[in-house]
Amino acid sequence: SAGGTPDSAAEGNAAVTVTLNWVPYGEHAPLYYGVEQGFFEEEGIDLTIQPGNGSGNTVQQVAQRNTDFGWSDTPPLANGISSGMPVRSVGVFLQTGPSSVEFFADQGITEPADLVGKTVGGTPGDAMYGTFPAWLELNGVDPADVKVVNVDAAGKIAALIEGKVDAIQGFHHDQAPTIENQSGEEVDALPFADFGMNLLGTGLVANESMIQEDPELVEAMVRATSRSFLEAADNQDAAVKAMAAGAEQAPEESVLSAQLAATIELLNLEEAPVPGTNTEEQWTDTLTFLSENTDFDGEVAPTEYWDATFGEDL
Amino acid sequence: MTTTEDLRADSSDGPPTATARATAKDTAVPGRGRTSAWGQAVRLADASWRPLVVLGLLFAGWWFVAWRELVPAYLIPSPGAVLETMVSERAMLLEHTWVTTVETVLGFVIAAVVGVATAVLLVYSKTAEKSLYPLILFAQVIPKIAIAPILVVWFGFGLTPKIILAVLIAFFPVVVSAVAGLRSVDPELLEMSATMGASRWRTFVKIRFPGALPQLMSGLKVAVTLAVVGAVVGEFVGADRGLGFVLLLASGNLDAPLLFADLILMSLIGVVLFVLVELAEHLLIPWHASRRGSVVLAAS
Amino acid sequence: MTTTEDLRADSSDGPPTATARATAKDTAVPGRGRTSAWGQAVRLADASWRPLVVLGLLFAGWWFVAWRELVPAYLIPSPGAVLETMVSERAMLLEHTWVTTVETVLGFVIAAVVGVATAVLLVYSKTAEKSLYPLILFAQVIPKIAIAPILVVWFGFGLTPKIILAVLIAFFPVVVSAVAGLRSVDPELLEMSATMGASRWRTFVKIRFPGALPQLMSGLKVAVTLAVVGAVVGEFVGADRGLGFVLLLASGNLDAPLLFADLILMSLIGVVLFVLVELAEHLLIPWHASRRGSVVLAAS
Amino acid sequence: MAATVLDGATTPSVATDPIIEVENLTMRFRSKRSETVALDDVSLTVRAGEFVTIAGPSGCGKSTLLKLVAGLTPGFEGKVHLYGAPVTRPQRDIGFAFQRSALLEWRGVRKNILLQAEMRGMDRRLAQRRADHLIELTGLTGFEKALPHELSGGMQQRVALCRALLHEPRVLLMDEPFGALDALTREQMNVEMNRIWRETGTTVVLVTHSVPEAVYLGSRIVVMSPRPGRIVETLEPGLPDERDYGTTLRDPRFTRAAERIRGLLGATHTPE
Amino acid sequence: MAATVLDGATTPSVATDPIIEVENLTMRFRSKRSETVALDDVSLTVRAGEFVTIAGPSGCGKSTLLKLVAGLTPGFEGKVHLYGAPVTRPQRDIGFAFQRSALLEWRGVRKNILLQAEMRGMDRRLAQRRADHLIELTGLTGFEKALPHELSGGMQQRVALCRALLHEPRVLLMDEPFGALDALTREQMNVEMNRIWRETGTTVVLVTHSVPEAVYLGSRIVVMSPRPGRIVETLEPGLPDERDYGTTLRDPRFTRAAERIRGLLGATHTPE
Ligand SMILES: Nc1ncnc2c1ncn2[C@@H]1O[C@H](COP(=O)(O)OP(=O)(O)OP(=O)(O)O)[C@@H](O)[C@H]1O
Ligand SMILES: Nc1ncnc2c1ncn2[C@@H]1O[C@H](COP(=O)(O)OP(=O)(O)OP(=O)(O)O)[C@@H](O)[C@H]1O
Ligand SMILES: [Mg+2]
Ligand SMILES: [Mg+2]
Repeated sequence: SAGGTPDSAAEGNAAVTVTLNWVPYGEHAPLYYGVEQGFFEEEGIDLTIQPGNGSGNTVQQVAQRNTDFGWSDTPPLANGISSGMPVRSVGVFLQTGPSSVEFFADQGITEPADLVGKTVGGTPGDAMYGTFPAWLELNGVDPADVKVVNVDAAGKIAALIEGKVDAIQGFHHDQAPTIENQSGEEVDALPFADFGMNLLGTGLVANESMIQEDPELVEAMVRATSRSFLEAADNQDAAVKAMAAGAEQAPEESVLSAQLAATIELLNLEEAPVPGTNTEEQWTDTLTFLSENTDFDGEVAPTEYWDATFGEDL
Repeated sequence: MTTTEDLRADSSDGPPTATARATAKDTAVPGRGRTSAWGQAVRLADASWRPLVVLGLLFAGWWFVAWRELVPAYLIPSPGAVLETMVSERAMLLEHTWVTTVETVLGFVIAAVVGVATAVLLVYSKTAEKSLYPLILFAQVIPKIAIAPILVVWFGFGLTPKIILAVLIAFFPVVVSAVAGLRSVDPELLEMSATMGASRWRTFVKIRFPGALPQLMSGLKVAVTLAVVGAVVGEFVGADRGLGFVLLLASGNLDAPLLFADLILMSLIGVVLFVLVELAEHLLIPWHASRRGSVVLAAS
Repeated sequence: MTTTEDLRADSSDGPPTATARATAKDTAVPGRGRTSAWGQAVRLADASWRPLVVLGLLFAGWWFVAWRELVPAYLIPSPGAVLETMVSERAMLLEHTWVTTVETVLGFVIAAVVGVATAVLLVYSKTAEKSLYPLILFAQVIPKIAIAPILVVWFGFGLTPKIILAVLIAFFPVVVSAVAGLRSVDPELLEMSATMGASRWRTFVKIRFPGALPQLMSGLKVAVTLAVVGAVVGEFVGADRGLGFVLLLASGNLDAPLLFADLILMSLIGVVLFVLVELAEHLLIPWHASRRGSVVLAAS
Repeated sequence: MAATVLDGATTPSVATDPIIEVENLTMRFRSKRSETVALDDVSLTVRAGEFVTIAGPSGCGKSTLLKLVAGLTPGFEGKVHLYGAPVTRPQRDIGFAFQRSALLEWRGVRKNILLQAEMRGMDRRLAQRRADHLIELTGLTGFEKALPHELSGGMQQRVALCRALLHEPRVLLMDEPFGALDALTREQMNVEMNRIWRETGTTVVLVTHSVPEAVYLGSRIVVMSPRPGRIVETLEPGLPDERDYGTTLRDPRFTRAAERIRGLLGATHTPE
Repeated sequence: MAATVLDGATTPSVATDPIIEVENLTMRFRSKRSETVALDDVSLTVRAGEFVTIAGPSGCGKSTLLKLVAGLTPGFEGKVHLYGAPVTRPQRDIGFAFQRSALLEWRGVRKNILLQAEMRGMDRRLAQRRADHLIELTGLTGFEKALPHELSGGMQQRVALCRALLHEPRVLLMDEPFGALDALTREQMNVEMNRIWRETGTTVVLVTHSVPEAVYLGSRIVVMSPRPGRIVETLEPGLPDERDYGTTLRDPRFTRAAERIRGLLGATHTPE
């Protein structure tokens, strides 16, 4: 049990697990901070944070009710729902998608056109892999001019540092600090969102039956999470400390704080002022883009994917 | 009268049919001993109806589960959907299947050759045994999924890392079974060979190796199924072709029909290669005691 | 005069030392036949120095590579760093090692029991063989990494899916080797047993099973190393404990020292369990031909 | 092929129940390569308490005949009955000594012998006492725990012999049980077999290559032809059941029978 | 222990080169359980062209002695020389017929025999011709392709015999090569062995349980005591090298030697 502080097991509190999209990295610091600060406890939630193995996997776990909540990226969630999984987003927190192309600064890449003739590492099956060609086209680059090689998630960073690839697809707020820390060299990224394609990012996912049976709990969860993000944004050092203490084998604190700082940027509180609140337009855009440019074959109907009720009162 | 099977299975109190069968045989049955094409077809049908029934049942169960929606379709898609995917994507799937098959076969062959060679070294040299065995064991116990990324970084995205993985994963069963086989040769046969002044090489080729074949074949059968896994894991980690790559795509997109189609093809490669090794076994060691029952003894 | 080893290795033209050794033996060496504690220690040292030297060399090579930075440290960290991690994180690592060990052992034991039982079924019943074999084969050839997520989805994050995976992965070598072993029993021994009116059960317990042990042990040795892999793969996919989980953490964070420490511990589990199975082999089948060389024959 | 009673002085075999009935038995071994006729139209009845010895050229089907009676070889033509019932499966109410010893290599001498008891669920104490007695009788004392590969050829054969005798079977089928023994041990074993036969009334069928052994032991001697094995002649020398070794070998009935058998086997010269 | 020349009429063994020299040979088998002294201070010299037969009780160490001479068993005390050189490893300039046939179960009769040629790299044509000749000689015609498990016990032994003879070795070590054969075949093989010995001048050491065989074949007969195996006596009956079977067996020298050996072995009664 990676996150629960022992004394939070107060009687009467609901034991709740949230399964992350990946092993803990800076993006998750607010959750640990919230646990440490007792934000969840105040909502009657005894939260356990569990590492995950990819967003798709996490969505499936939620669908099977092996876990109460999932922390998942939006495109895999959309795929899961369109293939029949009884899950909903109850609020996306990273409203700017973190998908990007990362590379060492000395590559001198500043725009998508610079990728022509380069080799880019990607992981088949993840969100970026499917949208990358469309994103290139959107920026006037013929996808055939960029060579994509396939590397699994764990091997991607090594492949980049080793020079096996010129750039990799990835979440820049997560990987860039890690790579910089490892290689000592500066890493730059072209976020897809900065070049014409913003897809919703990670957020909370719940099973439909959970939403029906215990909406109060879901609401409490969204509320506590939202508060945790807001508070963490203002107390980043404390949040990093909380995570370093609460998560087993978290990255180094320097990496964590870089990741957290980047995460806060992605909350995009201009469009929807509170973390966990989204607009229908954001959802429509994301779904439309997915359905036009990827294998996603679900309907473009935000309510099928997203339950807006929990973010409303934040 | 009582059949060989009965004895092989130690039936001390066999079924009452044994007598009936015996009587039937006593009243000379005409047409016995036919080795005609028809007879062969009958035998083949007799040998294969049970597996086919089992497969049929499996399929029916799957179909039923999907039909009654006992399990959500995103976990287990309907056979129809899978079949549809297989048909509509056949060109793509065939190409990837071919890639994985090539990797698997190459990996298996290398593992078999290197594995047997290593086993020979271990058996013939105490020094080699004591120094190499720990290394081999070490190479075996390291989870291959863990070192796959390192291999990709070192050997790039081509065929090499997949074959290396297939070899690494298939190697150990070959070594263990070959060592066991080479060791369990009747010492008297070795003595006999020694009095013939046979060189080590000749003793190996004519006595130890054929004697080790039954055990070696067990190891090869395990190895060939593992080689498939090795190739797929290699494709998992870094590839743009092969069934492992398709698997990643399918599972990333939560495309259950494609995923199942892919799994079925992987399994098919394994099954086909396994059956080929079994065929080789039948050709190479028809003499082995474990086979005698089916070859010898028949009264007219 | 010439040693048994020489014969076992078919030395038709052995090294010149053979004669020298023989002469040395002829001039009655005093103090032979000591089975003292000291003698045992000497023997143990003699048996283990080579593997230790090999390990030492490996370690030295690793250290050299890290020291000269031939390979970047995030790929291969220095032994010092790994050791440091092992020491500083020992409590955590120990706990996870324990978890994986329990999963592995449980999985292996179940695989061994179920595997042998299945093999018995296959050998004793033609029907079972023909209908079950395809199923077993099918279960084997499906890559476990591919079905691991499904298992986790079905059985949750607990111990169950890991053990199931360990069983699935370790099962096949047990079945194959047990079937081969049970089949290769000398038919004459079965005839002998039949004239004793032995029940199937007794024939199995007293003749077939002991006769199959040498081959079965080969299978178990392979199985035990695979069981580790099964458990780790299970942890990979859904767990918050165990070395597989730590591996995910470490590789996600590019924490190479932790990753290596983790790999070393996984390997250690495999090696230790393998050695335990080998010990069991020595205890169970000291009579086997493959062991004779080391037990018998010594002149004073 | 009717029994040639060489000497009418004693009526050796009383008309007791037939234990083994073999009628028009033919056995063919078929392989892809060839067909071997091991037995060709063999008929033989063994009555309770008889001691039948079988002599015949190597490869004539003696072992095959014994195995057929024991129900170990399927696929014959003709009739094989044991205790009045057709033989359709391995028979358990017998003791069988195989030509090759068929010992379990992982069991010591005593435990190999006791296998018989374990398989039959015999009383352990009794079996152990009998085993120890047989071990002494066959001169294996001191090797109770030796594994088969630590024994000489003759010692292995003696272990197999003890095993076949352990449960005092009503019918004993023995395939050259003394072939690997030296003259003295063989003689002792012969005397012992004769005693056991007389005292227990066991029905015995014994295959042997030694003509004196065949005559000394057998109340009836069956001589077989080369492959395809047929019964050439059945002799009843008419020797008394209790046979002192020295006296019997000088008995003219013995000498005559032995000579006749040698003649039938084609060994033209007197001592074997 | 000096050779007892029973009949001075012919001087059978000319003082040729010693081929096998065994001096003060002791062999102990040790296991965790016990120690078996298989051979105790045995000395024996076999000269070129001699035919030495060894008789002795089962388990006295005959097979062990043969294996020691062939260099197959390490760890003895004393001196064992072959062709004047100490035996420290398996010897190749010999032919060895094992007590158990030691056939390769995956090879047919002919290929089992030809193994000898393959292992030695003999001329293939020649070897095949010799193999076919031996197959005919031993009555295995028609079974050239039969696998060992399709053969009778005696047939297996004959295959092993052919294999040992194939390369016409200078020294033949034979461990009960005729034990599983019937009287007639054994007699034929004996005659054949005598002919081969005379014509090729091979040096032969042959272990047998048959006293007539020991005397008929041997130019010298070694009698051993029960375990621990010692040489009790060495006999030279002084029979002519060329021995007609019928005549020889009636020769008084033969009878005397056989009687003496039976006495030594403890078998008190006349025919085996
Ligand atoms: N399993 C088998 N398959 C094929 N042929 C066989 C088989 N068993 C025996 N035979 C053949 O049957 C014949 C008789 O064999 P069997 O063992 O009965 O002879 P035998 O009289 O016991 O000879 P021996 O005295 O040499 O032991 C032989 O020609 C042999 O080749
Ligand atoms: N490998 C071995 N380990 C232990 N003891 C052995 C071994 N080989 C032989 N012996 C013992 O040595 C003694 C002599 O055995 P050997 O085989 O030489 O007898 P033998 O004279 O050939 O007897 P037989 O006529 O019965 O074949 C026996 O007591 C036997 O138990
Ligand atoms: Mg026989
Ligand atoms: Mg012997």
